[in-house]
Amino acid sequence: MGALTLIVLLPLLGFLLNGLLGGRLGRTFVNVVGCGLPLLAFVVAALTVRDLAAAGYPAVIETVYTWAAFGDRSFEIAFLLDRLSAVMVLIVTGVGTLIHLYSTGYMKGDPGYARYFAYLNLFLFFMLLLVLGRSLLVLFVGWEGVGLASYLLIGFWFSDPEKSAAGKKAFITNRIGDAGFLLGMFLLWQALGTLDMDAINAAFAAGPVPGLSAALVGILLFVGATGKSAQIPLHVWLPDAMAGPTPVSALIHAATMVTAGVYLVARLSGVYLVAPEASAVIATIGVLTAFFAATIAVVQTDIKKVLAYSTVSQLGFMFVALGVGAYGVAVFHLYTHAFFKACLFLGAGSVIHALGGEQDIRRMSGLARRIPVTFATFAVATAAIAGLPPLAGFFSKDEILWYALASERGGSTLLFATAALTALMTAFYMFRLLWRVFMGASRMSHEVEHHVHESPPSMTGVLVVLAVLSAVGGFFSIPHFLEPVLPLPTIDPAMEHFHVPLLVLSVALGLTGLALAAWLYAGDASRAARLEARFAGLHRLLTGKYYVDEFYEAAIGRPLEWLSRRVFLGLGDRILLDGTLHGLAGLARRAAGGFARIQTGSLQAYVLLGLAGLVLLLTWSLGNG
Amino acid sequence: MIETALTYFFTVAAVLGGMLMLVARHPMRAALALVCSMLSLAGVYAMLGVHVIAVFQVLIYVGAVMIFMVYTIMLLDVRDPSFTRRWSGLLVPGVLGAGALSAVIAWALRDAGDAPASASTEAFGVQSFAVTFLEEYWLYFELSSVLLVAAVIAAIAALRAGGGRDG
Amino acid sequence: MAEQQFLLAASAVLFSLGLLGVIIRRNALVMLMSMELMLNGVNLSLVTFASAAGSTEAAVLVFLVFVVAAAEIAIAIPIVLALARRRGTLDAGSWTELKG
Amino acid sequence: MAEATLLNYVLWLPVLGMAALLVLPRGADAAVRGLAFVVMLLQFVLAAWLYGQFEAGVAGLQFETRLPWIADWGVYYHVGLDGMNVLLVLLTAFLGPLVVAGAVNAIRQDVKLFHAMVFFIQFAMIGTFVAQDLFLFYVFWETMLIPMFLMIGIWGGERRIYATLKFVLYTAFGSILMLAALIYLVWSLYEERGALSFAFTDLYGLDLPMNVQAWLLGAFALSFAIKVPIVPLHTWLPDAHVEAPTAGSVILAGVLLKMGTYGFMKLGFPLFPEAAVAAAPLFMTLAVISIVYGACLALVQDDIKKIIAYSSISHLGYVMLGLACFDLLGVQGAVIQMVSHGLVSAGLFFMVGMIYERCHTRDLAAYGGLAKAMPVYSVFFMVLTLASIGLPATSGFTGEFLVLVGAVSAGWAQHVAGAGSTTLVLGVMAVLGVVLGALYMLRFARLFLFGEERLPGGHAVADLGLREKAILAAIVVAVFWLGIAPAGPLAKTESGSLQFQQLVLGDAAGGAP
Amino acid sequence: MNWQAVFIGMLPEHLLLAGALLLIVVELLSRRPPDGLPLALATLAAAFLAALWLAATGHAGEPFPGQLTVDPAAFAGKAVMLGLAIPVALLARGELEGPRPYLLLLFSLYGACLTLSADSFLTLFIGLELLSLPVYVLVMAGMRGPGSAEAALKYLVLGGTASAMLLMGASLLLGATGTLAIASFAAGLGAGTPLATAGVLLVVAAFFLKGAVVPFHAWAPDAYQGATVPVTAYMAAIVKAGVLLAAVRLFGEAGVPPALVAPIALLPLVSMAWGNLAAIRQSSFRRMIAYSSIAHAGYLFFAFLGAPEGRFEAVAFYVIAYGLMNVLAFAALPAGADDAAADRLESLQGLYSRRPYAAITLGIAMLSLAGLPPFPGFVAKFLIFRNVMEAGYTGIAVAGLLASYLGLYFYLRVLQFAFMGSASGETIPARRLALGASLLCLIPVALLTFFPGWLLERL
Repeated sequence: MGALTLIVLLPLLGFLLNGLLGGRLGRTFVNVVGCGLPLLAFVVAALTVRDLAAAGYPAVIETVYTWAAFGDRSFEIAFLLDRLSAVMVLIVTGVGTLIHLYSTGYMKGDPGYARYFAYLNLFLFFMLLLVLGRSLLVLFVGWEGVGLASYLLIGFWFSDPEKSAAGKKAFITNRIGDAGFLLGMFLLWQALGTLDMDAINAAFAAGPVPGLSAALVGILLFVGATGKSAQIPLHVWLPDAMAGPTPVSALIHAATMVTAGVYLVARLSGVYLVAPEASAVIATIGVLTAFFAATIAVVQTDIKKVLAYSTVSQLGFMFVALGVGAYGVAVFHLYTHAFFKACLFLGAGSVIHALGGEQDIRRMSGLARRIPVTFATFAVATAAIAGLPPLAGFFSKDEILWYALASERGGSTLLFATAALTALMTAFYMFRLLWRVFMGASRMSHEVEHHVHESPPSMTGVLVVLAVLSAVGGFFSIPHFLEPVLPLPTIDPAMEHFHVPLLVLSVALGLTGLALAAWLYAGDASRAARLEARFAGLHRLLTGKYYVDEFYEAAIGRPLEWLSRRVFLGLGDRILLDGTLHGLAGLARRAAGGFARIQTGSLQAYVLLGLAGLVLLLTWSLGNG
Repeated sequence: MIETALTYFFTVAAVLGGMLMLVARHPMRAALALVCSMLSLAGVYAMLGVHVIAVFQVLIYVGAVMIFMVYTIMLLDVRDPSFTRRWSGLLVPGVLGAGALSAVIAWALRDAGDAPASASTEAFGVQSFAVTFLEEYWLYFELSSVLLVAAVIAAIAALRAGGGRDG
Repeated sequence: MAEQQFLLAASAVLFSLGLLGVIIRRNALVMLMSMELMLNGVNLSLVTFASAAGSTEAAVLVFLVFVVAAAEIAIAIPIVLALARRRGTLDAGSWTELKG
Repeated sequence: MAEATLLNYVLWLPVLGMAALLVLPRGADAAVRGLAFVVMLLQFVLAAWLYGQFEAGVAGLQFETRLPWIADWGVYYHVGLDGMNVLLVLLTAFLGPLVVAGAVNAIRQDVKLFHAMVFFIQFAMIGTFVAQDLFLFYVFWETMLIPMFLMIGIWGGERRIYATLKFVLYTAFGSILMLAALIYLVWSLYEERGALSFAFTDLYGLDLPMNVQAWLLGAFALSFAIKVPIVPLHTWLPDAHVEAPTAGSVILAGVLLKMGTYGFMKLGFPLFPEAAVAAAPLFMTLAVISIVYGACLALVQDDIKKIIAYSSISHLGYVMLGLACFDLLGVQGAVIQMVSHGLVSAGLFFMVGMIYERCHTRDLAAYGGLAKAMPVYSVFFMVLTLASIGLPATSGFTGEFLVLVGAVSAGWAQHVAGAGSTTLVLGVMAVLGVVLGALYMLRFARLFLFGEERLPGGHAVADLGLREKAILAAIVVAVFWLGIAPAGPLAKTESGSLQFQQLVLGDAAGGAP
Repeated sequence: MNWQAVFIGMLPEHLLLAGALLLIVVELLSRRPPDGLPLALATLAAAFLAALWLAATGHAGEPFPGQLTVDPAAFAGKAVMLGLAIPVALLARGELEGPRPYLLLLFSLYGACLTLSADSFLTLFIGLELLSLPVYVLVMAGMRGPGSAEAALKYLVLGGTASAMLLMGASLLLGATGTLAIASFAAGLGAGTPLATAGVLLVVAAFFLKGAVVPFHAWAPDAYQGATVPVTAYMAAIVKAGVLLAAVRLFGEAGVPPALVAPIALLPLVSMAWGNLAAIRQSSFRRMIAYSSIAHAGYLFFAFLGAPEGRFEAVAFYVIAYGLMNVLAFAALPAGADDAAADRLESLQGLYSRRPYAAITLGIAMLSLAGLPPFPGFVAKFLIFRNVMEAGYTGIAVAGLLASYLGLYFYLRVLQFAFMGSASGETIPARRLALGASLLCLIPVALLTFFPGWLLERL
């Protein structure tokens, strides 16, 4: 068994052990298996990547078996390790392991403890399939698998109908995207006869593929990505997905799974490089998502929802980068985002944990002193996401803004301006969060305040690690590292000299956001309240999340229900089909009744009947003959 | 010539007798009408030269069957409603149907051949017929005896069943 | 009209009259007589053809018809009598216990 | 025991079983169950062995037996395995012992008759699959109605009479037209060749004018479509499923419905290739309508059995789609989808039966939060639900994926070649149908397993027992086998799919894409 | 006169007659009415074996040239009827008393055998009369309800009408062809003159009436319902077989000319639909079977549309299968089913739980009558419709198949009562000797199910 297979299978083993035996063998066993195996996977991955580095990062392909074969075409189950998947594997196993560790503290005492770790391991297994798969098929298996794990984990506390509904919504929304993904995949298969992504890239790089438009394939695959990465119009599931345990939100709905779409597009950069239309679509969707999600985040009051919309927004940023051809930059942001968003979510988890489940930021304040470690790490991560130098987010976001402006592959001022505005809002809503939760005087009741306590070391330790990574992660230049596989777009020469001003602007945006938040939410946040009152309509629109859910419900959900219940079931099955049947049966019964009436019992009538038959026979045939 | 005329006469009489039977109210009158009709037919047969059949017609039909019939009628209660109300409810459709039937059969018979009605009276003389019957067609003689035995047994069984247990 | 056709037409009429009698007469005995009339109609046609063709066979068939007619009546009368006794009427139209 | 005749043993073993049942005294229920289980297990073992021995990549029949039956008419007792039926025979034999095991608690009345009927059905179904003579096929095809009629009618629910009559009358209607077409077909063969024969291989080569083909295909297709069932000929299915006992539902969903799609594959399309090609858009349209319609109806059902029943309509729509696109992947996918649906829906019906035995209601609203009360049950249920949705690594995915690949790529190829876009549009719609599949199954799972714990009658229920676990585990293993490593089964069925393709499209299209 | 030919060629008839006469003598000699069953059974068995032997050895002869000739097909047909009569006679035990019913049975069979050897209308006529006359009386024999005599009269009057129609037709054919040999019918079919056609149609109508084809069917439901179980079985199985086999002989090698196809096909077609639909609402088992027989008469007369060569095979196979199924069904009925109350279908409720064997045989009979495979009824139906279709009448065959479909429901309804109803407490008594009768049917049914080809090759 090759190393890649081993990496993938280790979490699966964890899932099986925990799933089958975990409930019976106790917490220690669950911990050892649940955290140990992902850690082992991380170690193996790190060692493999080290070997790879020593060899100068050749693409390693490991074929496991043939899934299905048709003549000379076949679906192989194979893994591919190159620079891109190396980054992803390390993020997934690394952050994954950290979050497993964190969970041992966070989930302590939960009756579904073993089940939780089983699910989490299952998630890792599928995520690794996703990032290591050589063929789109394997990627798709992982893709759907992480969706499943996400579904299970969102609905982890299934007794709450809302939570299980959120899980279902996530799954369904993803499925819609998957339909596009599948279509794209089918077209590729049809035209190329292979789903191996390296082969696909190569084929498109070699020139136009006969009978297949790269733009179409690109857009279809991107539809899949919008589902998984919560882009407009399929973004609605992610905020609801916060129903799951917070570490899950950190791992799946912030750091790893939701970035799968980004990974997909980056992985298939060969297609998008020759499909400028598709790239334009991606950039547009990305920036719109980033912008609108940010506006919603500004008014959210649930700590996790703020982070969720922030995630959506940040993913939008990544797609902007993808849309302008800066694939490496998108992965760079993915990478930094994994750290700081995981840190933020886990920090939020720590806050929630400290407050015994409270998630509404309006009932939080002044927590900085009570839970200092959490506060410190949260602050670092906030600064990182806001793009304050020299934290990780600064580098990645700056590069995105830069390429949005200057890339020759679709960069534009409008794109840049929207992105910049979004960056400003990002800084604002993040600092707003920080302010409301940690700063100011305590507004909590004594009882609650009494319970507030710092989280156990298993949790704070992870927070610290992630905070450090958020702080220094930016110094490892992913775009540069990935350049051999994901070349960066050329820069519009006219924009060359705007690079330095842009750096300044970027920093300024972050600081402005900080200042704005500090000003508005200083003291009892009365300024913010006044502002809300002033723009009540806008505020309602934003807190209502642009009523997209309601729109979907009205435009799709209810019509579908109506169609199914009234038209298909009522009219179709009951009236038209069964009605016809029963009508025919009734007709037969009526005919039978008619025949019975003819059979009067009177001998004379019988003879008359015979006479009639005789006359009929004779006249008919004599008339014919 | 007179034979032809008689043939027509007897034929018309037979048909009239049949009609009379249908309209006669009392069964006894109907039976008499039928006897008339049968005797007329015997006349027709005789005119056609089929003397044997004419004889049988008188002997078997009139002599045996109709006597049996009349005897039965006399046994029965004449106050029975069926004696006073002739027609069933099917008079009109029945007449129409029967009319149509006779018309259609007659139409089919329209070119039944114009051979003279009495070609070879020789074959139907009593003697020659008897000889032929018993030499060539004795099988039917035997079979009719089997039939009659069966009929006798059946009649006895019917009497027994009809007169026996009843619900 | 040739004599033969006339006779045959008469036979058809007699046959039809017999059938008609079965249909329109209530009295069961008259019905039986009508059946006899039907057979007589047949006989007439048989004899007509027989005499035309000189077919002894047909005459034998007429003889058989006589026998069968007698046999039928011998069986029918007890049945009718049984019914008349049981139902108190000879009206065949009222014997409608079996129907439907 | 000569290997070549082994298939006959598989086929006739149930008949021997019936004979053995006659000997057992009345009331010896345990003995009856034991005997039935052993016989069924033996049948499965033999079938599995046959499957193992079945050589992949060999065109034509294996384990063939051909004996004159009605020699005057050229009717032969002709059975054999080929790529089209090998997997279905295995599936049928696989479900046999499970059905017997699943009926231990559910069937308490007329136990002997019940098992005799299981044997009977098993015999008729396997016979339908292995028959290579049209007359023999029809005999098995129709025979199957009898035990099914009794099974639903005797051991079914409240409206069982209505349901079973509807089932039989509906199906028999199609069959009668098929009979007419069959006679006509054989007569045409006689006209052309001067010899009477019902052999599939002889009939395949028949050269019929287009309008005749269309009529005959219509008659065959009606019969098969009712059995599948394809919307709008489906209304018997929900009733039959709802009223049938668990064993009946399992057999119905597990195998019986596949007889329809198998019919299309083995007979309907290959016998009338030109008409089939011409009518393919129609069949694909109906398939897509079935997919969507079935899914939509499953979405609004309140009866747990009806949900699965309507889901069957939807899932078999994929099979039809795969067959009617005539693409190798599509056809192969259709075969796998048949088996997959057989496993998954059988498993789900088993599960519904298990809960029904405990709670005595099928009303979805009466249930909730089963995951807490019956965790093991819920895990199995979830696995089967996901397989039904077509999650990768389950058999459902293999089937759906290949079907959709086939349909869309065939459609795209036509589109690019300028031969119209109907297939493509339908393929795309079918892909969207995948979403609906998730929608109704997850709704089901959410209301059934999740939410507040709520059980009919409020009393506690026991989780699955060992017997029940074993049944479901067997199914789940098979589900994963087909999901994770379908290459083996696909290799065995490839010769059949290629033959199908070649028969329909002619020699030109044979071989790999 | 070739006495040997007469002796051998009419051996079954002779045996029947001898048995009947012996029975009369025994009755006359004994003080109390003797039990006719053993002697009747012996006679039937002897006659059956004789017919079978003659059929198997391929005996053909002309005992009375131009009047009565025999061939292997005729012997096969006789064997069918005589063989079916054995279980029917067994069923009579307990229903009919004394030797007379058996006597009537033997005479009726004598007539049935005659019709199959008929070479002229005289023989055919007397054969049919001899077949029918005893049955008119049998219908009212052993009657337990007031309807029996009514049934007998209805049968008699309509039967007599049929005889008259047959004779009328024969006489017209005589006029058209100058002969009363049955070949005149075949000649008349082809002649195309109005006279011949009218003759042919009158004869056909007579056969339709005897065979109970709509609209000449009306006597059948009443007669079947009014008669006792063995007599109903006799009418359904043997009388129908006799009429149809005689019709096959009558048609001979002649095909139906295209001009006559429509009228000849139409009435059987209507019969199928009518019988099958009217049976739906019946609550009397025997009446339901009567309607079923009306429908089956339709199938059987369809056989005449097919090519002449296949006709005998089709009809013979059909009447064997059909007769076996009817006897099987009647054997499964509970004893006392002659009472109107016990004749109701509801009295079969829960039959399986009380008498599983009877329920299963009844079920097999119903399914086979419905024409469902694998039972012989299917092969029979297949054979007929195949012949029709091969003759080129595709549309008619399809319409016929559809009409046959309509019958499925009421057959299944019987199964529904027998298997799916809950049993009321009382036990259902089995009829005497029913086991023997049903075994006598079941064995051939099983053989025909698994090896229909064996019989088809020999017909």
